[in-house]
Amino acid sequence: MSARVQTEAFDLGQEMQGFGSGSGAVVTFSGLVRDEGGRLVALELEHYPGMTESLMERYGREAAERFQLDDWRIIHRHGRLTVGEPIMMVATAARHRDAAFQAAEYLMDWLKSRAPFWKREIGVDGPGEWVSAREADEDALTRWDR
Amino acid sequence: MSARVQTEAFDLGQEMQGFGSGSGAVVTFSGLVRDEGGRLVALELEHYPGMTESLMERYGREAAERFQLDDWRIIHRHGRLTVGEPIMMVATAARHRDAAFQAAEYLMDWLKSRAPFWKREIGVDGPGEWVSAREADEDALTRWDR
Amino acid sequence: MRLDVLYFAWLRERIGQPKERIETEAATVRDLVAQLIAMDEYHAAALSDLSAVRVAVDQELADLDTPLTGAREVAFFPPMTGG
Amino acid sequence: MRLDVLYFAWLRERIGQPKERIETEAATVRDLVAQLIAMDEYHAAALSDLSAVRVAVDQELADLDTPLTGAREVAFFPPMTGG
Repeated sequence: MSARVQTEAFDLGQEMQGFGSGSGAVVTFSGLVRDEGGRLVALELEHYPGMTESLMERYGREAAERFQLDDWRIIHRHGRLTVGEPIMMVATAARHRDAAFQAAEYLMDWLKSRAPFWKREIGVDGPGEWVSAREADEDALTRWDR
Repeated sequence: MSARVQTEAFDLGQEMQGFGSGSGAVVTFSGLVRDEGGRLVALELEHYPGMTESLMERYGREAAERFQLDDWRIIHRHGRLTVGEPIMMVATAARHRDAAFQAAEYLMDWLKSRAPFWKREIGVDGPGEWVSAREADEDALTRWDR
Repeated sequence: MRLDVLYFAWLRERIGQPKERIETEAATVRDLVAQLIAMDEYHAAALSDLSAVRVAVDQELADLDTPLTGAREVAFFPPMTGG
Repeated sequence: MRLDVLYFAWLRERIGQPKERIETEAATVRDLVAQLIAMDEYHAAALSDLSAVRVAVDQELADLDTPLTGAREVAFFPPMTGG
Protein backbone atom coordinates (compact mmCIF):
# COMPACT_ATOMS: atom_id res chain seq x y z
CA MET A 1 0.00 0.00 0.00
CA SER A 2 2.20 2.81 -1.24
CA ALA A 3 2.36 5.73 -3.64
CA ARG A 4 5.62 7.09 -5.01
CA VAL A 5 6.64 9.98 -7.26
CA GLN A 6 10.17 9.68 -8.58
CA THR A 7 12.48 10.50 -11.47
CA GLU A 8 14.23 7.10 -11.49
CA ALA A 9 13.03 4.21 -13.61
CA PHE A 10 11.34 1.28 -11.87
CA ASP A 11 11.18 -2.41 -12.67
CA LEU A 12 7.77 -4.06 -12.83
CA GLY A 13 9.16 -7.45 -11.85
CA GLN A 14 11.00 -6.06 -8.84
CA GLU A 15 7.98 -4.08 -7.72
CA MET A 16 5.82 -7.18 -7.93
CA GLN A 17 8.10 -9.39 -5.80
CA GLY A 18 5.84 -10.56 -2.99
CA PHE A 19 3.08 -8.14 -3.98
CA GLY A 20 -0.35 -9.57 -3.32
CA SER A 21 0.89 -12.88 -1.96
CA GLY A 22 -2.14 -14.17 -0.09
CA SER A 23 -4.45 -12.59 -2.66
CA GLY A 24 -5.95 -14.49 -5.55
CA ALA A 25 -5.74 -11.81 -8.22
CA VAL A 26 -3.11 -9.22 -9.13
CA VAL A 27 -3.57 -6.66 -11.92
CA THR A 28 -0.88 -4.27 -13.13
CA PHE A 29 -1.04 -1.40 -15.57
CA SER A 30 2.09 0.20 -17.02
CA GLY A 31 2.17 3.30 -19.17
CA LEU A 32 5.13 3.62 -21.56
CA VAL A 33 6.48 6.48 -23.67
CA ARG A 34 5.38 5.96 -27.30
CA ASP A 35 7.45 7.31 -30.16
CA GLU A 36 4.30 8.38 -32.07
CA GLY A 37 5.55 7.04 -35.35
CA GLY A 38 9.14 8.21 -34.85
CA ARG A 39 8.11 11.80 -34.14
CA LEU A 40 9.17 11.77 -30.48
CA VAL A 41 12.40 11.02 -28.63
CA ALA A 42 11.14 11.67 -25.11
CA LEU A 43 8.50 13.17 -22.86
CA GLU A 44 9.16 15.76 -20.18
CA LEU A 45 6.85 15.39 -17.18
CA GLU A 46 6.14 18.16 -14.72
CA HIS A 47 4.10 17.72 -11.54
CA TYR A 48 2.84 19.61 -8.50
CA PRO A 49 5.05 18.46 -5.62
CA GLY A 50 3.09 17.91 -2.44
CA MET A 51 -0.32 17.80 -4.08
CA THR A 52 0.66 14.82 -6.24
CA GLU A 53 1.84 12.66 -3.36
CA SER A 54 -1.09 13.40 -1.10
CA LEU A 55 -3.67 12.80 -3.86
CA MET A 56 -2.00 9.53 -4.87
CA GLU A 57 -2.14 8.32 -1.27
CA ARG A 58 -5.73 9.45 -0.87
CA TYR A 59 -6.98 7.79 -4.06
CA GLY A 60 -5.03 4.63 -3.33
CA ARG A 61 -6.70 4.37 0.05
CA GLU A 62 -10.09 5.18 -1.42
CA ALA A 63 -9.72 2.47 -4.06
CA ALA A 64 -8.57 0.00 -1.40
CA GLU A 65 -11.72 0.59 0.57
CA ARG A 66 -14.10 0.74 -2.37
CA PHE A 67 -12.81 -2.44 -4.01
CA GLN A 68 -11.69 -4.29 -0.87
CA LEU A 69 -8.08 -4.49 -1.98
CA ASP A 70 -5.48 -6.56 -0.15
CA ASP A 71 -2.72 -4.36 -1.53
CA TRP A 72 -2.10 -1.53 -4.00
CA ARG A 73 0.84 0.40 -5.41
CA ILE A 74 1.09 3.55 -7.52
CA ILE A 75 4.38 4.78 -9.00
CA HIS A 76 4.55 7.84 -11.25
CA ARG A 77 7.73 9.30 -12.69
CA HIS A 78 8.52 12.88 -13.63
CA GLY A 79 11.38 14.56 -15.47
CA ARG A 80 12.66 13.51 -18.87
CA LEU A 81 11.57 10.02 -19.96
CA THR A 82 12.83 8.58 -23.23
CA VAL A 83 10.82 6.53 -25.70
CA GLY A 84 10.06 3.00 -24.50
CA GLU A 85 10.58 3.84 -20.83
CA PRO A 86 7.84 3.29 -18.25
CA ILE A 87 6.03 6.48 -17.18
CA MET A 88 3.99 5.01 -14.37
CA MET A 89 2.43 1.88 -12.99
CA VAL A 90 -0.51 0.87 -10.89
CA ALA A 91 -0.89 -2.53 -9.22
CA THR A 92 -3.86 -3.91 -7.32
CA ALA A 93 -4.37 -7.16 -5.41
CA ALA A 94 -7.74 -8.56 -4.42
CA ARG A 95 -9.48 -11.82 -3.67
CA HIS A 96 -11.17 -12.00 -7.08
CA ARG A 97 -10.26 -10.66 -10.49
CA ASP A 98 -13.27 -8.35 -10.88
CA ALA A 99 -12.22 -6.17 -7.95
CA ALA A 100 -8.55 -6.12 -8.97
CA PHE A 101 -9.40 -5.09 -12.56
CA GLN A 102 -11.93 -2.48 -11.51
CA ALA A 103 -9.62 -0.92 -8.94
CA ALA A 104 -6.77 -0.68 -11.45
CA GLU A 105 -9.05 0.97 -14.03
CA TYR A 106 -10.45 3.32 -11.43
CA LEU A 107 -6.96 4.42 -10.36
CA MET A 108 -5.91 4.88 -14.00
CA ASP A 109 -8.99 6.95 -14.85
CA TRP A 110 -8.26 9.08 -11.85
CA LEU A 111 -4.53 9.46 -12.59
CA LYS A 112 -5.22 10.46 -16.19
CA SER A 113 -7.50 13.34 -15.40
CA ARG A 114 -7.04 14.34 -11.76
CA ALA A 115 -3.41 13.77 -10.82
CA PRO A 116 -1.41 16.97 -11.28
CA PHE A 117 1.02 15.82 -13.98
CA TRP A 118 1.67 17.50 -17.31
CA LYS A 119 3.48 16.03 -20.29
CA ARG A 120 5.46 17.89 -22.91
CA GLU A 121 6.61 16.22 -26.12
CA ILE A 122 10.32 16.24 -26.93
CA GLY A 123 10.73 15.73 -30.66
CA VAL A 124 13.81 15.14 -32.77
CA ASP A 125 14.12 18.95 -33.06
CA GLY A 126 13.81 19.61 -29.35
CA PRO A 127 10.96 20.54 -26.98
CA GLY A 128 7.54 20.61 -28.62
CA GLU A 129 3.95 21.01 -27.49
CA TRP A 130 2.37 20.25 -24.14
CA VAL A 131 0.14 17.22 -24.52
CA SER A 132 -3.56 18.12 -24.51
CA ALA A 133 -5.95 16.30 -22.21
CA ARG A 134 -8.08 13.71 -24.00
CA GLU A 135 -11.78 14.24 -23.62
CA ALA A 136 -12.11 10.46 -23.32
CA ASP A 137 -10.14 10.67 -20.08
CA GLU A 138 -12.65 13.04 -18.52
CA ASP A 139 -15.49 10.82 -19.69
CA ALA A 140 -13.78 7.76 -18.26
CA LEU A 141 -13.80 9.27 -14.81
CA THR A 142 -17.51 10.01 -14.73
CA ARG A 143 -18.40 6.31 -15.07
CA TRP A 144 -17.45 5.79 -11.40
CA ASP A 145 -20.00 8.34 -10.11
CA ARG A 146 -22.80 5.89 -9.54
CA MET B 1 2.12 -13.16 -29.10
CA SER B 2 2.32 -16.53 -27.43
CA ALA B 3 0.39 -19.03 -25.34
CA ARG B 4 2.07 -21.56 -23.08
CA VAL B 5 0.90 -24.42 -20.87
CA GLN B 6 3.55 -25.58 -18.42
CA THR B 7 4.18 -27.11 -15.01
CA GLU B 8 7.12 -24.81 -14.15
CA ALA B 9 6.67 -21.53 -12.32
CA PHE B 10 7.11 -18.31 -14.29
CA ASP B 11 8.31 -14.87 -13.28
CA LEU B 12 6.13 -11.88 -14.14
CA GLY B 13 9.11 -9.53 -14.33
CA GLN B 14 11.03 -11.82 -16.64
CA GLU B 15 8.00 -12.37 -18.89
CA MET B 16 7.48 -8.63 -19.16
CA GLN B 17 11.06 -7.81 -20.22
CA GLY B 18 10.61 -5.98 -23.52
CA PHE B 19 6.92 -6.89 -23.70
CA GLY B 20 4.89 -4.13 -25.34
CA SER B 21 7.83 -1.83 -25.95
CA GLY B 22 6.48 0.49 -28.61
CA SER B 23 3.01 0.29 -27.07
CA GLY B 24 1.63 2.88 -24.71
CA ALA B 25 -0.25 0.58 -22.34
CA VAL B 26 0.52 -2.80 -20.82
CA VAL B 27 -1.90 -4.69 -18.56
CA THR B 28 -1.09 -7.89 -16.70
CA PHE B 29 -3.28 -10.21 -14.69
CA SER B 30 -1.85 -12.89 -12.42
CA GLY B 31 -3.86 -15.53 -10.60
CA LEU B 32 -2.31 -16.92 -7.42
CA VAL B 33 -3.13 -19.92 -5.21
CA ARG B 34 -5.00 -18.67 -2.13
CA ASP B 35 -4.81 -20.55 1.16
CA GLU B 36 -8.54 -19.98 1.81
CA GLY B 37 -8.00 -19.07 5.43
CA GLY B 38 -5.34 -21.69 6.04
CA ARG B 39 -7.55 -24.54 4.78
CA LEU B 40 -5.44 -25.27 1.67
CA VAL B 41 -1.81 -26.15 1.08
CA ALA B 42 -1.98 -26.47 -2.71
CA LEU B 43 -4.09 -26.83 -5.83
CA GLU B 44 -3.79 -29.67 -8.32
CA LEU B 45 -4.57 -28.57 -11.88
CA GLU B 46 -5.56 -30.94 -14.64
CA HIS B 47 -6.01 -29.89 -18.27
CA TYR B 48 -6.90 -31.30 -21.69
CA PRO B 49 -3.59 -31.45 -23.60
CA GLY B 50 -3.95 -30.36 -27.18
CA MET B 51 -7.28 -28.63 -26.77
CA THR B 52 -5.88 -26.22 -24.17
CA GLU B 53 -2.99 -25.03 -26.32
CA SER B 54 -5.01 -24.59 -29.48
CA LEU B 55 -7.82 -22.71 -27.69
CA MET B 56 -5.33 -20.42 -25.93
CA GLU B 57 -3.73 -19.58 -29.27
CA ARG B 58 -7.09 -19.05 -30.92
CA TYR B 59 -8.48 -16.77 -28.21
CA GLY B 60 -5.22 -14.84 -27.99
CA ARG B 61 -5.39 -14.15 -31.71
CA GLU B 62 -9.07 -13.28 -31.52
CA ALA B 63 -8.44 -10.79 -28.69
CA ALA B 64 -5.52 -9.29 -30.62
CA GLU B 65 -7.78 -8.60 -33.57
CA ARG B 66 -10.80 -7.48 -31.60
CA PHE B 67 -8.87 -5.05 -29.37
CA GLN B 68 -6.07 -4.14 -31.82
CA LEU B 69 -3.34 -5.45 -29.56
CA ASP B 70 0.34 -4.87 -30.26
CA ASP B 71 1.23 -7.94 -28.21
CA TRP B 72 -0.31 -10.56 -25.91
CA ARG B 73 0.85 -13.46 -23.77
CA ILE B 74 -1.01 -16.22 -21.95
CA ILE B 75 0.71 -18.63 -19.57
CA HIS B 76 -1.22 -21.27 -17.64
CA ARG B 77 0.32 -23.85 -15.35
CA HIS B 78 -0.90 -27.32 -14.47
CA GLY B 79 0.15 -29.94 -11.91
CA ARG B 80 0.56 -29.27 -8.21
CA LEU B 81 0.81 -25.58 -7.27
CA THR B 82 1.42 -24.59 -3.66
CA VAL B 83 -0.20 -21.67 -1.85
CA GLY B 84 1.10 -18.27 -2.97
CA GLU B 85 2.39 -19.57 -6.32
CA PRO B 86 1.19 -18.07 -9.60
CA ILE B 87 -1.36 -20.22 -11.45
CA MET B 88 -1.49 -18.24 -14.67
CA MET B 89 -0.96 -14.87 -16.23
CA VAL B 90 -2.29 -12.84 -19.10
CA ALA B 91 -0.57 -9.76 -20.54
CA THR B 92 -1.83 -7.37 -23.20
CA ALA B 93 -0.20 -4.39 -24.90
CA ALA B 94 -2.09 -1.73 -26.85
CA ARG B 95 -1.85 1.90 -27.84
CA HIS B 96 -4.32 3.05 -25.20
CA ARG B 97 -5.29 1.71 -21.80
CA ASP B 98 -8.92 0.99 -22.61
CA ALA B 99 -8.05 -1.65 -25.18
CA ALA B 100 -5.34 -3.21 -23.01
CA PHE B 101 -7.67 -3.49 -20.01
CA GLN B 102 -10.58 -4.81 -22.04
CA ALA B 103 -8.49 -7.42 -23.81
CA ALA B 104 -7.04 -8.68 -20.52
CA GLU B 105 -10.50 -8.96 -18.99
CA TYR B 106 -11.85 -10.66 -22.08
CA LEU B 107 -9.07 -13.25 -22.01
CA MET B 108 -9.58 -13.84 -18.29
CA ASP B 109 -13.34 -14.28 -18.66
CA TRP B 110 -12.67 -16.74 -21.42
CA LEU B 111 -9.96 -18.66 -19.52
CA LYS B 112 -12.17 -18.95 -16.42
CA SER B 113 -15.07 -20.59 -18.15
CA ARG B 114 -13.92 -21.99 -21.50
CA ALA B 115 -10.32 -23.13 -21.13
CA PRO B 116 -10.22 -26.87 -20.29
CA PHE B 117 -8.57 -26.67 -16.85
CA TRP B 118 -9.87 -28.20 -13.63
CA LYS B 119 -8.69 -27.43 -10.11
CA ARG B 120 -8.72 -29.74 -7.13
CA GLU B 121 -8.08 -28.50 -3.61
CA ILE B 122 -5.26 -30.07 -1.62
CA GLY B 123 -5.93 -29.48 2.07
CA VAL B 124 -3.78 -30.13 5.12
CA ASP B 125 -5.29 -33.66 5.20
CA GLY B 126 -4.63 -34.43 1.53
CA PRO B 127 -6.62 -34.18 -1.70
CA GLY B 128 -10.05 -32.63 -1.31
CA GLU B 129 -12.85 -31.49 -3.58
CA TRP B 130 -12.73 -30.43 -7.20
CA VAL B 131 -13.40 -26.69 -7.35
CA SER B 132 -16.88 -25.87 -8.66
CA ALA B 133 -17.32 -23.38 -11.47
CA ARG B 134 -18.56 -20.00 -10.28
CA GLU B 135 -21.79 -18.91 -11.91
CA ALA B 136 -20.31 -15.39 -12.00
CA ASP B 137 -17.68 -16.69 -14.41
CA GLU B 138 -20.30 -17.86 -16.91
CA ASP B 139 -22.10 -14.53 -16.58
CA ALA B 140 -18.86 -12.62 -17.10
CA LEU B 141 -18.38 -14.25 -20.46
CA THR B 142 -21.76 -13.30 -21.84
CA ARG B 143 -20.99 -9.57 -21.53
CA TRP B 144 -18.75 -9.82 -24.61
CA ASP B 145 -21.55 -11.10 -26.88
CA ARG B 146 -22.57 -7.74 -28.24
CA MET C 1 -16.94 -46.34 -36.03
CA ARG C 2 -14.26 -46.19 -33.36
CA LEU C 3 -14.05 -43.22 -30.98
CA ASP C 4 -11.52 -42.24 -28.35
CA VAL C 5 -13.56 -41.17 -25.34
CA LEU C 6 -11.74 -39.03 -22.75
CA TYR C 7 -12.71 -38.14 -19.18
CA PHE C 8 -11.32 -35.37 -16.99
CA ALA C 9 -11.42 -34.36 -13.31
CA TRP C 10 -14.13 -36.11 -11.26
CA LEU C 11 -15.58 -37.80 -14.34
CA ARG C 12 -12.22 -39.50 -14.86
CA GLU C 13 -12.22 -40.58 -11.21
CA ARG C 14 -15.78 -41.96 -11.24
CA ILE C 15 -15.27 -43.86 -14.46
CA GLY C 16 -11.88 -45.09 -13.29
CA GLN C 17 -9.88 -44.33 -16.44
CA PRO C 18 -8.83 -41.25 -18.41
CA LYS C 19 -9.52 -42.71 -21.87
CA GLU C 20 -11.20 -45.64 -23.58
CA ARG C 21 -11.81 -46.74 -27.15
CA ILE C 22 -15.50 -47.22 -27.93
CA GLU C 23 -17.05 -49.00 -30.91
CA THR C 24 -20.25 -47.14 -31.64
CA GLU C 25 -22.93 -46.30 -34.18
CA ALA C 26 -24.02 -43.21 -32.21
CA ALA C 27 -25.20 -40.39 -34.50
CA THR C 28 -24.97 -37.68 -31.83
CA VAL C 29 -23.36 -37.04 -28.46
CA ARG C 30 -26.72 -37.88 -26.89
CA ASP C 31 -26.68 -41.36 -28.45
CA LEU C 32 -23.12 -41.91 -27.25
CA VAL C 33 -24.03 -40.91 -23.69
CA ALA C 34 -26.91 -43.41 -23.72
CA GLN C 35 -24.57 -46.15 -24.87
CA LEU C 36 -21.96 -45.29 -22.20
CA ILE C 37 -24.56 -45.15 -19.40
CA ALA C 38 -25.74 -48.63 -20.41
CA MET C 39 -22.20 -50.03 -20.12
CA ASP C 40 -21.87 -50.18 -16.31
CA GLU C 41 -22.66 -48.47 -13.03
CA TYR C 42 -19.50 -46.31 -13.13
CA HIS C 43 -20.38 -44.72 -16.45
CA ALA C 44 -23.99 -44.39 -15.28
CA ALA C 45 -22.91 -42.58 -12.09
CA ALA C 46 -20.56 -40.24 -13.91
CA LEU C 47 -23.01 -39.32 -16.67
CA SER C 48 -26.29 -39.33 -14.77
CA ASP C 49 -26.48 -35.57 -14.16
CA LEU C 50 -25.66 -34.05 -17.53
CA SER C 51 -26.22 -30.49 -16.29
CA ALA C 52 -22.85 -30.85 -14.53
CA VAL C 53 -21.11 -32.27 -17.60
CA ARG C 54 -19.52 -30.50 -20.57
CA VAL C 55 -18.49 -32.18 -23.81
CA ALA C 56 -16.00 -31.57 -26.61
CA VAL C 57 -16.00 -33.29 -30.00
CA ASP C 58 -12.57 -33.35 -31.63
CA GLN C 59 -11.44 -30.72 -29.10
CA GLU C 60 -14.23 -28.27 -29.91
CA LEU C 61 -16.89 -27.49 -27.31
CA ALA C 62 -20.11 -29.25 -28.28
CA ASP C 63 -23.51 -30.22 -26.88
CA LEU C 64 -25.81 -33.24 -26.76
CA ASP C 65 -27.12 -32.63 -30.27
CA THR C 66 -23.71 -32.37 -31.91
CA PRO C 67 -23.39 -35.01 -34.65
CA LEU C 68 -20.53 -37.49 -34.43
CA THR C 69 -20.10 -37.96 -38.17
CA GLY C 70 -16.39 -38.22 -38.85
CA ALA C 71 -15.49 -37.58 -35.21
CA ARG C 72 -12.41 -39.24 -33.70
CA GLU C 73 -12.32 -37.96 -30.13
CA VAL C 74 -15.05 -37.10 -27.64
CA ALA C 75 -14.26 -35.73 -24.17
CA PHE C 76 -16.50 -35.42 -21.11
CA PHE C 77 -15.59 -33.13 -18.22
CA PRO C 78 -17.05 -30.83 -15.54
CA PRO C 79 -17.47 -27.06 -16.11
CA MET C 80 -13.99 -25.55 -16.46
CA THR C 81 -12.31 -23.85 -13.54
CA GLY C 82 -9.10 -22.42 -14.98
CA GLY C 83 -7.67 -18.95 -14.52
CA MET D 1 -3.74 38.61 2.82
CA ARG D 2 -0.71 37.09 1.18
CA LEU D 3 -1.04 34.16 -1.20
CA ASP D 4 1.53 31.97 -2.93
CA VAL D 5 0.34 31.66 -6.51
CA LEU D 6 1.81 28.74 -8.50
CA TYR D 7 1.78 28.09 -12.26
CA PHE D 8 2.46 24.84 -14.08
CA ALA D 9 3.17 23.69 -17.65
CA TRP D 10 2.34 26.28 -20.32
CA LEU D 11 0.82 28.65 -17.77
CA ARG D 12 4.21 28.78 -16.05
CA GLU D 13 5.89 29.47 -19.39
CA ARG D 14 3.50 32.25 -20.42
CA ILE D 15 3.69 33.96 -17.06
CA GLY D 16 7.44 33.51 -16.95
CA GLN D 17 7.75 32.19 -13.40
CA PRO D 18 6.64 29.13 -11.44
CA LYS D 19 5.55 31.00 -8.32
CA GLU D 20 4.86 34.48 -7.01
CA ARG D 21 3.64 36.00 -3.79
CA ILE D 22 0.50 38.12 -4.24
CA GLU D 23 -1.00 40.61 -1.80
CA THR D 24 -4.77 40.40 -2.33
CA GLU D 25 -8.20 41.01 -0.90
CA ALA D 26 -9.82 38.57 -3.35
CA ALA D 27 -12.77 36.73 -1.82
CA THR D 28 -12.88 33.99 -4.46
CA VAL D 29 -10.70 32.44 -7.14
CA ARG D 30 -12.63 34.53 -9.67
CA ASP D 31 -11.60 37.76 -7.91
CA LEU D 32 -7.98 36.61 -7.82
CA VAL D 33 -8.01 35.83 -11.54
CA ALA D 34 -9.35 39.34 -12.27
CA GLN D 35 -6.56 40.88 -10.20
CA LEU D 36 -3.88 38.75 -11.91
CA ILE D 37 -5.18 39.54 -15.41
CA ALA D 38 -5.00 43.26 -14.56
CA MET D 39 -1.32 42.97 -13.55
CA ASP D 40 0.29 42.68 -17.00
CA GLU D 41 -0.05 41.22 -20.49
CA TYR D 42 1.63 37.91 -19.54
CA HIS D 43 -0.90 37.13 -16.83
CA ALA D 44 -3.66 38.31 -19.13
CA ALA D 45 -2.48 36.01 -21.93
CA ALA D 46 -2.15 33.00 -19.63
CA LEU D 47 -5.50 33.43 -17.91
CA SER D 48 -7.61 34.73 -20.80
CA ASP D 49 -9.21 31.38 -21.72
CA LEU D 50 -10.29 29.91 -18.40
CA SER D 51 -11.88 26.89 -20.04
CA ALA D 52 -8.33 25.62 -20.57
CA VAL D 53 -7.27 26.33 -16.99
CA ARG D 54 -7.70 24.29 -13.80
CA VAL D 55 -7.17 25.61 -10.29
CA ALA D 56 -6.29 24.22 -6.89
CA VAL D 57 -6.65 26.02 -3.56
CA ASP D 58 -4.31 24.70 -0.88
CA GLN D 59 -3.66 21.67 -3.08
CA GLU D 60 -7.35 20.75 -3.43
CA LEU D 61 -9.04 20.99 -6.83
CA ALA D 62 -11.29 24.04 -6.84
CA ASP D 63 -13.27 26.26 -9.21
CA LEU D 64 -13.83 29.95 -9.85
CA ASP D 65 -16.35 30.26 -7.02
CA THR D 66 -14.14 28.67 -4.38
CA PRO D 67 -13.64 31.12 -1.49
CA LEU D 68 -10.09 32.07 -0.55
CA THR D 69 -10.77 32.61 3.15
CA GLY D 70 -7.76 31.29 5.04
CA ALA D 71 -6.10 30.05 1.84
CA ARG D 72 -2.30 30.08 1.58
CA GLU D 73 -1.60 28.62 -1.85
CA VAL D 74 -3.43 28.85 -5.18
CA ALA D 75 -2.21 27.00 -8.27
CA PHE D 76 -3.22 27.45 -11.91
CA PHE D 77 -2.49 24.77 -14.53
CA PRO D 78 -3.83 23.14 -17.70
CA PRO D 79 -6.01 19.99 -17.60
CA MET D 80 -3.88 17.15 -16.22
CA THR D 81 -2.23 14.68 -18.56
CA GLY D 82 -0.64 12.11 -16.24
CA GLY D 83 -0.82 8.37 -16.48
